[in-house]
Amino acid sequence: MFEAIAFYLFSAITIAMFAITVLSKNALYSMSALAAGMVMISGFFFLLDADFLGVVQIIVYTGAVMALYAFGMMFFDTTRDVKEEIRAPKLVFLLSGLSALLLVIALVAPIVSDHITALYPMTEGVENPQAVGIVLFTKYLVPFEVAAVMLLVAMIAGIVLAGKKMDESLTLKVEEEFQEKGAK
Amino acid sequence: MITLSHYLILSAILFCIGLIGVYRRKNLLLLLFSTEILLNAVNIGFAAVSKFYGDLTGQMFAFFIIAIAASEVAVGLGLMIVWYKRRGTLDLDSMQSMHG
Amino acid sequence: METYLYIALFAPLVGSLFAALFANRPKNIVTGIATSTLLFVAWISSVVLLMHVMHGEEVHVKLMDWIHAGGLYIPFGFVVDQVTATMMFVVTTVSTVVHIYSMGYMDHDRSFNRFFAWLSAFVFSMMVLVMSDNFAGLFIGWEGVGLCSWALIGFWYERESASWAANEAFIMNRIADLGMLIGIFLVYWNFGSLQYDEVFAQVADKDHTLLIMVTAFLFIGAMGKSAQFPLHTWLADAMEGPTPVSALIHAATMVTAGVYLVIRANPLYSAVPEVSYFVACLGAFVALFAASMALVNRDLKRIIAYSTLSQLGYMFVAAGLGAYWIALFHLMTHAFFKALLFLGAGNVMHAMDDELDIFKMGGLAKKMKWTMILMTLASLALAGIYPFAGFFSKDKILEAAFATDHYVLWTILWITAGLTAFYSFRLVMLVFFGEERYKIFGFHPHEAYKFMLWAMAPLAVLAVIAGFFEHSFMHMVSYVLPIEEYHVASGTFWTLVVVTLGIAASGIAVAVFKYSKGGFSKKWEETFIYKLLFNQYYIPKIYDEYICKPYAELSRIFWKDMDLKVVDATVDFIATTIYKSGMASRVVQSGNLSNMLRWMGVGLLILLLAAIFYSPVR
Amino acid sequence: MDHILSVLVFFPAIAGLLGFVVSKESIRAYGISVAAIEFLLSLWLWFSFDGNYPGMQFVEMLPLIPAFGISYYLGVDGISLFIVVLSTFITLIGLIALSIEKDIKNMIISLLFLEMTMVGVFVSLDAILFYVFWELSLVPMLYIIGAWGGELRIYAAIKFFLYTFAGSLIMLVGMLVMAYLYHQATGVWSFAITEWHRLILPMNYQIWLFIAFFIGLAIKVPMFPFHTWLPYAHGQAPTIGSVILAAVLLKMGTYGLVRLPLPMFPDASVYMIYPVAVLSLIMIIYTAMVAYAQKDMKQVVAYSSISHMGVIVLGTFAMNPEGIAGSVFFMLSHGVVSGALFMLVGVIYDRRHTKLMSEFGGLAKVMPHYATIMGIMVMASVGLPLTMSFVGEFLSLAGFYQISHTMTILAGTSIILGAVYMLSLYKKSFFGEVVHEKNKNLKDLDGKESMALWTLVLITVWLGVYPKPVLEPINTSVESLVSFMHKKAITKEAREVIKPTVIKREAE
Amino acid sequence: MLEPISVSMESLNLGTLAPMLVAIVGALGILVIDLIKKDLDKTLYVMLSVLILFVDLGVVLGQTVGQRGFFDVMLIDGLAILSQIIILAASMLFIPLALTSKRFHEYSYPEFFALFLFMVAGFQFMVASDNLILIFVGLETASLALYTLIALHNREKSFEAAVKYFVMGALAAGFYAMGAMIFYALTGSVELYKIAEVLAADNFANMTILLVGVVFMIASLGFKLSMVPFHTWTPDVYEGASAALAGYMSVVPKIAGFVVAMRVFEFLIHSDVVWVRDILYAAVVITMTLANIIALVQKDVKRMLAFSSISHAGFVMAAIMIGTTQANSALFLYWILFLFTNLGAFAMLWVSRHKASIWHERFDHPYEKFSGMIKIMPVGAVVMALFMLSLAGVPPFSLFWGKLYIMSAAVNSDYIVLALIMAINSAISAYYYLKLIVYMFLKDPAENDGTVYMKNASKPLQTIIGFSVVLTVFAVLAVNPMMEFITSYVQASGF
Repeated sequence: MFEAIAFYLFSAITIAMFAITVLSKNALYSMSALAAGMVMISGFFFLLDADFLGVVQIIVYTGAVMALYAFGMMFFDTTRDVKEEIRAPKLVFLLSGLSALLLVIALVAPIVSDHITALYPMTEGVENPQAVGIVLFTKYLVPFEVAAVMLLVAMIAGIVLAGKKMDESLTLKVEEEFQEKGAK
Repeated sequence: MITLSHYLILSAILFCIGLIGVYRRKNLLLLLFSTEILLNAVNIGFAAVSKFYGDLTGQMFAFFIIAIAASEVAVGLGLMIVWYKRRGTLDLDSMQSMHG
Repeated sequence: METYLYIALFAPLVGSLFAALFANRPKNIVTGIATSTLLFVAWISSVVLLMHVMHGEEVHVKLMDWIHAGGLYIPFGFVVDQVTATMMFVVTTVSTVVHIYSMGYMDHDRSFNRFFAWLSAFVFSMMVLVMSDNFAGLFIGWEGVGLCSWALIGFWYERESASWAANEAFIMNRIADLGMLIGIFLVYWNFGSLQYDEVFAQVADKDHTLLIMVTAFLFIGAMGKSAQFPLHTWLADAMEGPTPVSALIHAATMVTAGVYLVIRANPLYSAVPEVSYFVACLGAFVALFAASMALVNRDLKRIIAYSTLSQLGYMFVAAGLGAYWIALFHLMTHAFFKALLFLGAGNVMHAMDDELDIFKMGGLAKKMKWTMILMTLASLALAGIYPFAGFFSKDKILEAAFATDHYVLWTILWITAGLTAFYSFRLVMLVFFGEERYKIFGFHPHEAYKFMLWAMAPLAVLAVIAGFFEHSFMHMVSYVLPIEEYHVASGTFWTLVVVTLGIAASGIAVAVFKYSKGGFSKKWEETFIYKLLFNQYYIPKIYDEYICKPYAELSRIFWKDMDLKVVDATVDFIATTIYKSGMASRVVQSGNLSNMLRWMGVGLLILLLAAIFYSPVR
Repeated sequence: MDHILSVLVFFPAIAGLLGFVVSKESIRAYGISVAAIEFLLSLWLWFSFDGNYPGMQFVEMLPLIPAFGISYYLGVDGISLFIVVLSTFITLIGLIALSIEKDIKNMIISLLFLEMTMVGVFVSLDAILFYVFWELSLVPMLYIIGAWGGELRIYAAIKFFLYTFAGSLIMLVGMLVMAYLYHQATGVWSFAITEWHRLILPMNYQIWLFIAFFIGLAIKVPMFPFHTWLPYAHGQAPTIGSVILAAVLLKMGTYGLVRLPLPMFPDASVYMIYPVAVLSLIMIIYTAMVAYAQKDMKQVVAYSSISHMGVIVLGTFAMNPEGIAGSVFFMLSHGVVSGALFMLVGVIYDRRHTKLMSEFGGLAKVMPHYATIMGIMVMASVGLPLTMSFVGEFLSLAGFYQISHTMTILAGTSIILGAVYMLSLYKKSFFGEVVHEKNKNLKDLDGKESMALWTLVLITVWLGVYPKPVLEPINTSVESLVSFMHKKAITKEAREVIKPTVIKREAE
Repeated sequence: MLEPISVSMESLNLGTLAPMLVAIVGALGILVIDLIKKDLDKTLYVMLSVLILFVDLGVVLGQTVGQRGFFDVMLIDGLAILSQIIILAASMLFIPLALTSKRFHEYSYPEFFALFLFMVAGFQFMVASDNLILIFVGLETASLALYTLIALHNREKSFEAAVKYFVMGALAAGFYAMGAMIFYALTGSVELYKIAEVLAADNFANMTILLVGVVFMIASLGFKLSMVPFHTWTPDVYEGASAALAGYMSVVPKIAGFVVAMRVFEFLIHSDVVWVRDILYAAVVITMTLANIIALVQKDVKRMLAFSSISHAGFVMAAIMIGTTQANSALFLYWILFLFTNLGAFAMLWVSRHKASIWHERFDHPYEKFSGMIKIMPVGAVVMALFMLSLAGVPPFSLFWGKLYIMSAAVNSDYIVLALIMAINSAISAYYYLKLIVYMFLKDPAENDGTVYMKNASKPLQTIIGFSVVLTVFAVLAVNPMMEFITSYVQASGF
């Protein structure tokens, strides 16, 4: 019962928040709603016994990502209303509405299967973070490391792209000395 | 009783809200918000399946998706910054020099 | 004998090639002399061969292989039998005369050398035509004479009319040649060979329908060369060529090739009386038809040309009735007197600066006595007056028609005989006698070179005496041709002779009488009949209106409206459609990120729709 | 010499590569020498060829992609031998008569590459190798048309390339299907044409494959209604381009017909005789009429080419030795004659820079020598006996007469219609008075032109009078081909229609 | 409570990870070198990268087929090895294109080379696993690096390209995640072999949901493989990126995508899920055709090549749809041949790159630029023409053999209509390749200075071009050994 109430409540809030995020003209509302939605999602994670995920969600999303976005918003000066010329809005809703409808139609049917076996079962009595840790550092060690590389890549990318060196483009420079120096 | 389908449908609906944003938004930053929604929607699904099958893999996947989302934000912001420095706007309509 | 055969065959070729070497050079009398000499050599060889085969010998040689593919085997084989020898004799005789004559006639022509090259080439082709021992060889000569005829009709190519006439002749002949070609194919596929002897040997075993087709198609070929209706128009137009050419090609030799073909293929034709009868009927029709046109024509050479046509009709009647030897005989005599007639006409033209309208002449007898005599002789022979050559041969044809109970044919031919006599002497009268109209037009006629006249002499002699060789001739050709004895009661026979001679004489009489008095009144020219005849039954006009022009128009339509606007345009349309659809598809590539994302959405939606609603049987 | 075919194929290509080094001034001499050597090589091939052996000779086989059955497989028989000789010969003659000054080096190098592809097509016995050369021949030709052509040259060049390319791709699919079927039947991959010949297929396969091959080949021939690229290509190409296009490239199509679909699909070929014959007839009559309507001399010759190719196709589908041997021979004669005609038109174009008949008239007076050769070639084109064309045309038509009488009669109109347009061409440009002032002082043929042209005339007449040395090897191979087809045919109709020689020639 | 987990080193099979480790360590090394000493020349980094990739390649070649490692996350089968070889070879050939005579912004960053190596590692992970998670992470690593590399070219168009690519990539990532989630929901697994097992055991009971999952997979992989209508980024990104990188993009990410697509779709096709085959059939045809017809109307050679690469990708996708061993082998053969031809073509563009837009205000390589090239620079024109002919599929140049094999594979599986469509598309595509040849050979030059086409050339670049010319022309000799090699690997991995 509790689960149902929580589910519907969270669902309603999440949907509303995300709807605000995508529909609001005000960037600030948008971002706040997004952050709120993210928090709600972590609520789902707790509801689904994925405590670790819930924590990560809050820390990474609501903490790091949202901070980045906030910083971005200040940088881009989009705190005011954003002017967007939305062409053919009906098409947008048609596309996504229809997609949603079709997805719902498909997913309403329950999944029937007798052959699903949990590869990494949740063991009774083991805390979720502990279980996650075990799986993550055994089975998913490689992806985990690759994810680290990915984050490194993202970091380098962010630094390089946002760096000062990008302000002056060597690609566009057509100075004489360039060509002389570059000539064979 | 909340079944797996409930969660999956919720996930689908949230995903489609994200899609609305992706299709609709003209501001690059807000567009990135929408892509976050997409990934988050999927995460709910993973967590739910994980719970109903009693399998941790889904949570793993969700975890990695969060990592991916974070990385994307970093790169995306970097790109936005260079773009903004050059053009002073994040409007997609200002970005049509290549077409045809 | 083979040597003689090869000499007769190749001497003209050698002469032709020799002359051709100088073709583009200024006049060189040597070419004339050389070709004439070589032809004389060929003539001697022909005479020798004629003597040789006179008593039933035959010379058959194979020079080399020509075509061999699959079951088709064609050698260059030559046969000299009695028919061939006769033809060779006629051809070499007339051509030698014409060559010598031409040296004078073409004296002032820029392209003197070229003329002799072609003339000799023609003789060579004609020799191939008559000497070949198979249908394919015949066809070589057949086309060869066509080519030479084309070149010689269009000899004075600066003249539009000449080159037009040349093309007309060639194309008309080609139409007929197609028939001939088909005939040859039929022969090959059904007889398995193209050799005369092999083919004729099998005639008896073959299906009648097949034989009808073979003979019919072959006869189509003959109709073209011999200018039978409806392919006759070219012959009159061919008079654009130099007169010696008309004498040689369009009177004496080439046009008789059709007759030769029928004679040569007599085993085939005798086996199918239907076709033969048709041949005879057509011949009779053409005889009358052509003679009627000759009645009113004002053109010196055309009149003679129509008369040739008419005489060819006679020959076909004979051939069609199975009297092949008579046809051949008439072919021979006709060659002599008609060539003579043409050469005489050549003299007149020379004298009149190439004027051809006989109404602008008159009284030329005074200035050109010898020519007048020669032409009158020839006309008498043509008219069939005893004892000239024409009498014997023509009379034989009439007799054959009568004897085989073809009275209608006989009547037609009989009437034609009268007409022939009339127009011949109309011509003689208008040219040589009566008022000297040429003075009005400021001509200064003069007699031709002496040697030209001497050159004509042999023909004159032959035109007079050839008829007396009738029996020896018949005897000779009886080795190869069926000789039918016509049993006509002696009385009837003499009656026929008298009747025929009578109508000829009365034709002459009318002509002489009328034209010595200034001719018919102008009123005649207003009548429908006159106009019809004068315009050659409007046939050239019909051809022009209903064949040439539609053909040209259709060609233009095919090109402009079909090829360019339909076929090619379709191809281009496909190309431009693809290109344009490329242009149209560029909307996908608007460059706007929002749109690009939406396209992805569209893709997703379509796939989802497919996933849910399209479910093929697994 | 075991590898004479390889030498023949690659000699010009290597010479072409080396030609980049030769200086511009001497390149013409270089080109002519190379072509002459190549021609002599091909003559050597001819003389060492055994005319009485019907099968493939000088065979070379080298696996190229053994896993997929593709090999470097060369060989000649009587059918291909003379087309090879024709290719080398026409290239030589074309080079001798070449009058282009602009970018002469590129021209000669492209011609040498073109020669490689032409020889390559005719000696390939592997379908893929055949296809390689077939497609490759488009490239130098594209360049020749496009770089030295007339005003619409680029349009014409692209049209030529794309049209043929599209068609041959369909043929490629056919080849792949064929290879697959061969694989199914034998378990081995092979693209060897000789191997494919041995494969007996059910009727429906045969028909579809026949169509696939036929489309590719028909565009090259070019069959109506795929012919429209040709007038453009000819109209725009420089003289040498037209000469080679007409003389050799078109033959690839008809040669392909003899080599590929006929022995591979005898039943389908028989089944398709009538459709093909109808197309050929349209080609013969319709294009002859279109030719008559042309105002441009070269277009007349171009359309006449199409018309004659119709007869060749018809002869090919006669399904008897007479017709096929005739059509192979006609390919050669058409090569020589139409090549000469294009060269002749080129001569006048070089002098006046126009090809419109209305611009001429009375040329016989100013250029008698030229007019003479033109006359001979016109007559050869018309198919006068004792010229090469007659032998081919006669045999083709004679052969097809066995299939259909009516159609042969219709096809025979080509001798009439051919005369109509050719003579009217001759009359319009050569007869009459010299009207145009510019024409009064035209120079007659110069040395190299008359040398090239007289050679062609001599060949035309020589092979018209004595075709035996060429016709006999062709006949030997064709007879064996036809009896092979007869043996292979599965349907009764096909067995009836395909007629191997039964009437044996008399003993010599 | 939990049992202690003991894992033996052997069971981890660390060797499976070695190639990627080489690349990652190499990349880190480059970063370290940069930290130690600034302002080192790009030549050092280029050569270092080549060497690292060489070592990487050596390690890949040393692997044996059919291993799994790291709790079965890594999968080294034939496909993995083959595709890694292609990826590494292509990377080794493309990275020296940085050695231009002119200076371009991106090469002034040591990070460029580090990112490049990370990207390679990402692609390697993508192909060497059948775990959807690792595939995803690898894919993102590579993609994020690639976006950055594009942007580093540092001009407005490259930013625009990077942003477009990035945003669409983010959407595609969402699709991928959704697809993976549905697979997981259906089978409780994210490992493809396991998914296949479960689905087969269930006898495909939940077909509709499965198809929805497949839809998302098609959409995300379709984005990577630039299938219509997920292809819209391709031309813009190619145009915005430097020619060298564009060429690289046309080859490497695609082969990685193909391998993933093969792994994802092949078992479905083999289990006779007709839907997948039909949809792929349609997608292949539309992709080939649409890209071709749009390419017809392009004014810029690079953009044309972008569309052409879409079309080629469509062509090759057909192999996945056909799904036989021959088809899959043909795919790799095609892509190797395509690699060399495209390398040459893009290198030619790269060599002739000007900084100033002297030809066209927007395009670097409009067709007009090349008009009359044969007269100014005959060798260059001939070389470029060879590449164009090869792309058009004119025999005997390299791509013809690829086309031959794929079409043959289609024919052999009774897809004759498909083969015909391919043939017709090849014919259409010939037009736009020909257009360049027409400009180069048949038009008069606009510029008389021959060096204009070689402004950016340097010895290494010329060497690379020469190398690809040789391979393009004499491909026929290499086809058989290559085919045998490929087939053995493909067969060994059961595809």
